[in-house]
Amino acid sequence: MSLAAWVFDGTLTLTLVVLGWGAVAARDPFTGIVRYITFGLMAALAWARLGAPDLALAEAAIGAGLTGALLLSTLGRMGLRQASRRAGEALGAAPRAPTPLPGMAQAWSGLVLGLSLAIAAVIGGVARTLHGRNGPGLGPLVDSLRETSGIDSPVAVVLLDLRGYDTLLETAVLFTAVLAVWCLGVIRFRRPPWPVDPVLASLARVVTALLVLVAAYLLQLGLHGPGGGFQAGAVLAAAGVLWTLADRRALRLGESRLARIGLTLGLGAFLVAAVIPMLAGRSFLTYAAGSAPAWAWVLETFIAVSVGLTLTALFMGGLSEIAEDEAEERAP
Amino acid sequence: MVVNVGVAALMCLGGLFFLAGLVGLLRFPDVYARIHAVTKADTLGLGLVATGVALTQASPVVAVKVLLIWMLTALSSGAAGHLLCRAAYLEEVDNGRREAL
Amino acid sequence: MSWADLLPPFILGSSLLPGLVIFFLPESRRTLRTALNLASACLKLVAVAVLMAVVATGGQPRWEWSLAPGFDLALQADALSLLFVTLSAGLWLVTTVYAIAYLEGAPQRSRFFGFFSLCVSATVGIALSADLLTFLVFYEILTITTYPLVVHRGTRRSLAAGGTYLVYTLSGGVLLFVGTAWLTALAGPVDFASGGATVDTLIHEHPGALRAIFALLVAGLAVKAAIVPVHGWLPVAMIAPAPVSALLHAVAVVKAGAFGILRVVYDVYGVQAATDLGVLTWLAGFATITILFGSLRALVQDDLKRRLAYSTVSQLSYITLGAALATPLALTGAVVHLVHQGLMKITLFFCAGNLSETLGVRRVSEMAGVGRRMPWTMRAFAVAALGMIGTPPIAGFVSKWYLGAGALSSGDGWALAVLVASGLLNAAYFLPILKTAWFEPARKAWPVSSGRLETSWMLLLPPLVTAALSLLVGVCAGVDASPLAWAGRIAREVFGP
Amino acid sequence: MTSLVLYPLAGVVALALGLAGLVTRPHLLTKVLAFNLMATGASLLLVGLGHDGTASSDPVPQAMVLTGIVVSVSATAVALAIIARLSRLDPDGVERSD
Amino acid sequence: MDGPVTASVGWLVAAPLAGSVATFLLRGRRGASEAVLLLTALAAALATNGLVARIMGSGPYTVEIGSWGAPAGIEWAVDDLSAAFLAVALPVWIAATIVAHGLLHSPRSPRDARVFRKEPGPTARTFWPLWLLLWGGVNALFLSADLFNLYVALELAGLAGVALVATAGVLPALQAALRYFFANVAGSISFLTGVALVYHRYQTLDLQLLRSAAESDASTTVALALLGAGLLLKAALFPMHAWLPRAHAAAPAPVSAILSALVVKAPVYLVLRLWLDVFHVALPPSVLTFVGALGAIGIVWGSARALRVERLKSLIAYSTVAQVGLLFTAFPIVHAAGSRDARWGLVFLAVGHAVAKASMFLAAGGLARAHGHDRLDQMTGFGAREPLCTYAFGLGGMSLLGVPGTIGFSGKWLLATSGLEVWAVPWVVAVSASALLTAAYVWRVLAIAIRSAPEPAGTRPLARRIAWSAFALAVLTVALGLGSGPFVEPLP
Repeated sequence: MSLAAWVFDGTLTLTLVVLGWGAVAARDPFTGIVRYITFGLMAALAWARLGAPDLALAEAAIGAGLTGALLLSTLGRMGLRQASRRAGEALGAAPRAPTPLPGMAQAWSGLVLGLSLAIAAVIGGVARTLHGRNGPGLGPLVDSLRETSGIDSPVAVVLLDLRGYDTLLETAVLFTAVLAVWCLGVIRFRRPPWPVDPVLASLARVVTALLVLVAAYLLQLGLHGPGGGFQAGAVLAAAGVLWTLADRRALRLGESRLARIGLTLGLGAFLVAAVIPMLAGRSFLTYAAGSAPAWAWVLETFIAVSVGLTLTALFMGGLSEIAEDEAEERAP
Repeated sequence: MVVNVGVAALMCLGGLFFLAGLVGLLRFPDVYARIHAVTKADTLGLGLVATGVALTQASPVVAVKVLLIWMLTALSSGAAGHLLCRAAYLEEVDNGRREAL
Repeated sequence: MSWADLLPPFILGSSLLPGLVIFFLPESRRTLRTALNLASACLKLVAVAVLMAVVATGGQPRWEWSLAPGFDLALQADALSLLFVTLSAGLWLVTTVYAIAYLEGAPQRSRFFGFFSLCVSATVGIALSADLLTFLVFYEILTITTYPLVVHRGTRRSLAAGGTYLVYTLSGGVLLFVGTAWLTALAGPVDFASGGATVDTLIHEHPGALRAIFALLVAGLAVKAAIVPVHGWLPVAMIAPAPVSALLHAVAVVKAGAFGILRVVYDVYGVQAATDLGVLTWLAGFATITILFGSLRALVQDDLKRRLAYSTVSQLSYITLGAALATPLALTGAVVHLVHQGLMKITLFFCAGNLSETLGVRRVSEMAGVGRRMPWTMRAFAVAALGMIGTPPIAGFVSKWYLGAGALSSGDGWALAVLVASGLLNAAYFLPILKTAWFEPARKAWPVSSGRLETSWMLLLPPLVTAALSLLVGVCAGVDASPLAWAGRIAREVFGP
Repeated sequence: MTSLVLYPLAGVVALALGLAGLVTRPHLLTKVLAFNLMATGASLLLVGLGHDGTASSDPVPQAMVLTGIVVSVSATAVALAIIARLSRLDPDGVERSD
Repeated sequence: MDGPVTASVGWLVAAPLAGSVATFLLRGRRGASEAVLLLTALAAALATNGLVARIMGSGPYTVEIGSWGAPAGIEWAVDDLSAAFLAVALPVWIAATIVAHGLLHSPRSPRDARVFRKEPGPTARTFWPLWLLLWGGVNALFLSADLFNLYVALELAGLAGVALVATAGVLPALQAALRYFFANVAGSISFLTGVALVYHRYQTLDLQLLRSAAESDASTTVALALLGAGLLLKAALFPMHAWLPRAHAAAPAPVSAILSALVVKAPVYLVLRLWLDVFHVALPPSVLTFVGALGAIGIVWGSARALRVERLKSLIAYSTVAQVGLLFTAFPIVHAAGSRDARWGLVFLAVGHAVAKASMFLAAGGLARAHGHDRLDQMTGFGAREPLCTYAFGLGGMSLLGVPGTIGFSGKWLLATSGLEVWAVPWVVAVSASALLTAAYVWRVLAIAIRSAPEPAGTRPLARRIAWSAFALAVLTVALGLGSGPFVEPLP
C-alpha cells in the first residue's frame, strides 16, 4: 500500500513540479498559461490527497479556473501578437531585462535559478525535519471549540468565527481589487465581427441557471462540510463570466447601483457583525451566545454573492465609462 | 459479480474511446477534424465511464449525481466544440481548408 | 518653583515668540514688525536686568523641561552666563535698530527679522544653558538659524558662502554631538554647576577617552570660534548684510564658540582635570597660531570687511588663549575680552556697513578722505580700532593687560610675547585705515547726504553708542558693576579667592 | 515518514521555480504566473507540513490557505489590469506625461 | 473582560473600512465623502485617544477578537511601541487627507496626474474608498498580534498602495505601480513561507505565545530569515530598494506621503517587533550586523541619488531610502544596548521620519501644484512664492537631519548615548554622520528656494489648506521633539 502511495504521490508531485517549471519557462505566454491552468488542476488533486476538499474546490474554481481565465483574457486584450513585445518593453527596464548577449542572459537566469533552488534546499531541509515531528496543530482545540461556537464544519468555524477577522480583511482585499481594476479603466473586449452565437447564448442561459443551483448547494453544504461562501461565490463567478461572454449588456454591471451594493455585501456584513458587539461594549466580532451559526449563514450567503460579483467584475476589467473617458483623453 | 464484470467492461470501453479521441486529437490533419474527434469520442467515453461508476454506487442519489455530471459535460463539450469550430471558421485559421466543409 | 526660576525661559521666549510671529507678518506691515522687534528687545533687556539683580543677591534660578527619557532641557543663570546674556541682549537692541534702517526697502524682511530673532534666542539659550546637552541644543539651533541670514541676499555668491558656512558648522556640530554623547554615556548628564566634579571621578579610569572627548568637543567649538585651521568659513561669510556680520562677529556665532570653550575647560572638565590631562597646552598652541595667523592675513586684505573678519579670527583666540593659560588673571582677561571685543568689533562692522551703504565704499583703498565726509562714523571707527590695538583707556587695553598679567603669573612668557606681537600687527593693519580715512584727500566727490546728518540717524546712532560703551567700560573698569568686575568674580568662583 | 512529505517539498520547489521566474522572465504575464506559482507553493508547504497521514488534518492551515487563494486571485487581477493598461498606452504618452 | 475603552481599539480598523464602503456607495452625492471622511477621522481620533490613555494609565493590553483568545483566535496587542506609531499615524492621515481633498477639489492644471484631472472623474470616484482601505490596512498592521493576520493586513495595505500609485494613471506611474506590486507580492510570499514554518514549529501564530515559546534552532532561524527578508523587501532596505523611488515619486503627492511615512514604516515596525522583541532569543546577532551594514550603505546610496535627481519628489523618495537605511543602522545599537532608551531612540527616529517625510511630500505636492511640475531647475526662488510650503519642507528636513528641538534629534541622542555605553562606535558614527548627507540634499532644495529669481510663467496660487496642513505636520515634528518627554517617561 505504502508503495502505491509513494508511486501516486511521487507522480503527482513530480507532475506539479514539471508543470510549474513548464509554466514559467514557456517561451510564449499562451503556452505558459495553459500549463499553469493544468498545474492548478493538479494542485486541486494534491489538496484532495491532503484531505482538504475545501481547498480542492477553491483551487480548481479560483486558482486554476478564474486565474486562468483572467490571464487568457488579458492576453487576448493585449493582442496575442504584440503581447510579448509591448508588455515586455512597457515595464521599461524590467528587473534584470534580458541583456543583448543571450549568453549573459542565460548565465543570469541559471544563477538565479541556482540560488532559488539553494534557498529551496534550505527550506526543504527544515520542512523535512518539521514534517516528521509536528503535532496535531490546533485541530483538537478547534474541535473542542466547535460545540461552543455551534458551527459544525471545522474549516467554517475557523474561517467565520475563530479567525473571522482574517476573513473580514480578506473580503476587504477583494474589494480593493475591484476598486483597483476600476480605477485603471476598462479595456474593452475586441468587438467580435459576428453577433453573439445563439448556441453560446442558450448554453449560457441553461448553464447559468444550473450554476446558480450548484452555488446554492455548495453554500448550504458549507456549514457542515466542504464548500461554503467562497466556493459558491467562485461558481457564481463562473456563471457571471459565461454571462459576460454571452451578453454584452453584462458590461454595464459597473453602473448598476444594485451591483455596487452586491460587491460590498461581504465586507459590509462582516463589518456589521464586528461593530455590533463593540457598540455593546464587547470585543470586536464577538457573536452573541448561540448566534454564531445564524451569523455564519448570513455571512456565507453575502460572501457568496459579493465574491461572485467581484470575480466577475475583475474578469470584465472595469467600468465602461472609463473607456469613453479614455476616448476623450485621446482627442487633442 | 455480473455487475462487476459489466462495470469493468464499461470502464475499459470508455477508456478506449478516450484513447481514440486522444489519438485523433494528435493525428488528425486539421482543426475541425481534431475537434470532432475529441468532442465526440470523449463525450461517449465519459458517458460509459460514468455509467460504470454509477452502477457501483450504493445510493441512487449519488448515482444520479454522477450521471448529471455526464449530462453537463456532454452539453458543455458539445457547445464548446461548436464554438471552437465557428471561431476557427470565422478567423480563417487553416486557410484553404474552408471549402473542405 | 519660584517666579525667578521662570526668568531664564522668559528671557528666551521674549525674542523667540515675537520672532515666530514676525515670520507670518506680511511684508507690508513694516510698523508692526519694527514695533515688535524693538519692544521685545527692550523687554529682554529689562528681564536680564531683573535676572542680574536676582543672581547678585545670591539666587540661582533654574528651569528644567524633559524632552525624552534621560534628556532634560535645563536653563540656569550663573555669573558667566549673565555676562554673556547681558552682552547679547544689549547688542541685540542696538543691532536691531541698525538692521531696521539698513534693510529699509529690502525684500523678504519678515523672513530676515524672523530668523534674526531666532538667532538671538539661540544665543541667549547658549548663554543660559545649565548643562552640556542644553548647550549643544542651542548651539545647533544657532547654526541653522544663522544660515538664512548669511544667504539673505539670495545671490549665487551668498549661497555659495552659505554652503561653506554650513559645511564647516554642521561638521563641527557632529563632532560636538558625538563628544557630548560620549561624555554623557561615560559620566551621565554633565551639569556646568558641578565645575568638573563629574569628570574628576573618571580621570583615573579613562584618561584616554577623556582626552579624545575633549578633542571632539573643542574641535566642534573651534569651528565657530574660528580657530585655525577651521576658520575658513568666517571670512567667506562676509557676504552677509552688515548687521548680520556685526551680530555674527560680535555676539552670536563666534562668541558661542569661545563661550563654549570657556564652559568646557572650566565647567565641564575643570581647571585641575584639564591641566592634569595636559590638553590645555595644545589649546594654547592652537590659540597662539590663530592669533598670529589672523593678524598676518588681516594685513594683506584690501576689502574692509575681510580685514575686519581676519581681525576677528585673531582677537577671538585671545579668549581661547586666556582660557588655556588657566590662571585667575588670564581667565579674567579672557572673560572680559568676550565683552570688550564684542563692543569694539560690532562698532567696526557698523561703521563698515555705513560706509558701504552711504558711500558705496567697501575697500580700504577707497577710503581716502572719508573722514571728512562721515566724521562721526569714522570717529566711532577710530575709537574701536584704537581699542583693538590696545590703547589705554579703551576697552581693549584692559583685557589685554589682564591677559598679559595672567601670562606672566603662570610663567608663560611666550604668551606675553605673542600678545605684544599681535598688538603690533593690529596696529599695523588698523592705523593705515585711519591714516587713509583722515589724512588723505578724497579722490572723488562723495555723494551728498540727503539730510542734515551724514547718514540716516538709525545707522549713525548704533556705532556711536557702542563706541561710547567701549570707551566707558575701559574708563570705568574699576567700577563694581563693570564687565571687569564681573569677570573677576567669575575667576574667583573658579579658582577660589 | 510517509509519502505525504513529498507535498511540502514539492511546494518548496514550486516556490523556488516561481521566484526564479519572477526575477528572470521578461514577459509580464509570465511574472504574474510565477507569482501565482509561488503562492501555491507556499500553500502546499503550509498545509502539507500539517498533514502527515496520522493526525486528523488541521483545519487552521486550510482556512489560511483558502484566504491565501482569494488574496492571490485579487492581486493577480490588479496586476493584470495594470499590465493590460500599460500595453495600451502609446509610447508618446510617456513624454507627454512627464 | 473588555471594557468599552479597550474594545474601542476596533474602530481603528472598522471605521476606515466602513468609511470605504460608504464612500463607494454614496459616490456622487454632494458632501457625502466629506462627511464620511470626517466621521472616520473622528472615530479614529477617539479610538487612538482611548488607546493612548489606556497605555499611559495601565500599560500594555490585548484585545481578544471574538473573545476567543489565542491560540485559537486572533488578538490585538497594544503596547508602547504600537501606541507610539498609531498616535503619530493619526495626524499624518488627517493632514494627508486634507491635502488630497484640496488637490482633488481645487482648480487643477492639465499637467496634474489623471486622478486629479476631472471631478468626479471615474478615478477620483475610486480614490477615497482605496484611501480608506489603506488607512484601515495600516492600522490593522500596527495592532495585530497574529502572524497570519499580519500577512493578510500586509496584502491589504500593499494592494491598496499599489492601486493608489496607479491612480496617477500616467505611464511612469503604471510602470512604478507594477514594480511596486511585484516587490510587494514577493515580500508577502516570503513572509507567508516564514509563517508556515513558524506555525508548524510552534503550533501557534500568536506573538505573545511565541515570545514565551521561542527557542533558538535551525527551523526558527530559517523562519526568521524568511519573515525578515519579506519585510525588508517591503521596507526597501538597500539593495532591495529599487522599487521605492519610482513608486513614491510617481504617486499623487498625498499618496506618496502616506506610503513613505507609514506604509514603509509598518514593515520596519514589524522587523523590530519580530526580531528584537518576539524572537529576541532566537536571533543571531550577526544578522543585525549585516542588516545594519546594508542600512549604512543605503544611507550613502540614497543620499547620493537624492543629490543628483532633478525632480523634487524623486529627491524626497530617495531620501526615504536613505532614512530607512538609517533606521536599520540603528538596529544593532538597539540590540546591543537592549535598553529602553535605545528602543525609544529608534522609535523616535521612525515616527519622526514619518511626520517629517509626510510634511515634505505634502509640501512638494503643493509646490508641484503651484508650478504645474516639480522640476527643481525650474522652481528657483519658490521660497518667496510659497513660504509656507518652503518652511514645511525645511522644518521636515531639519527633523530628518536631527536638528535639536525636533523629534529627530531626540532619537539620535538616545541612540548615540546608549550606543556609546556599549561601545557600538561604528553604528553611532554612522547615525551621527548621516546628518551631513541629509543636510546636503535638504540644502540643495533650500538653496533653490532662497535663490532670488523672477517668477516663472504659469505659477498658480495654491489652496491655503494644502500649504497649512503640510506646515502643521512640520510643526508637529518640533512639538514631538519638545513635548514627547512627559508621555514617554511613565512608559515601561
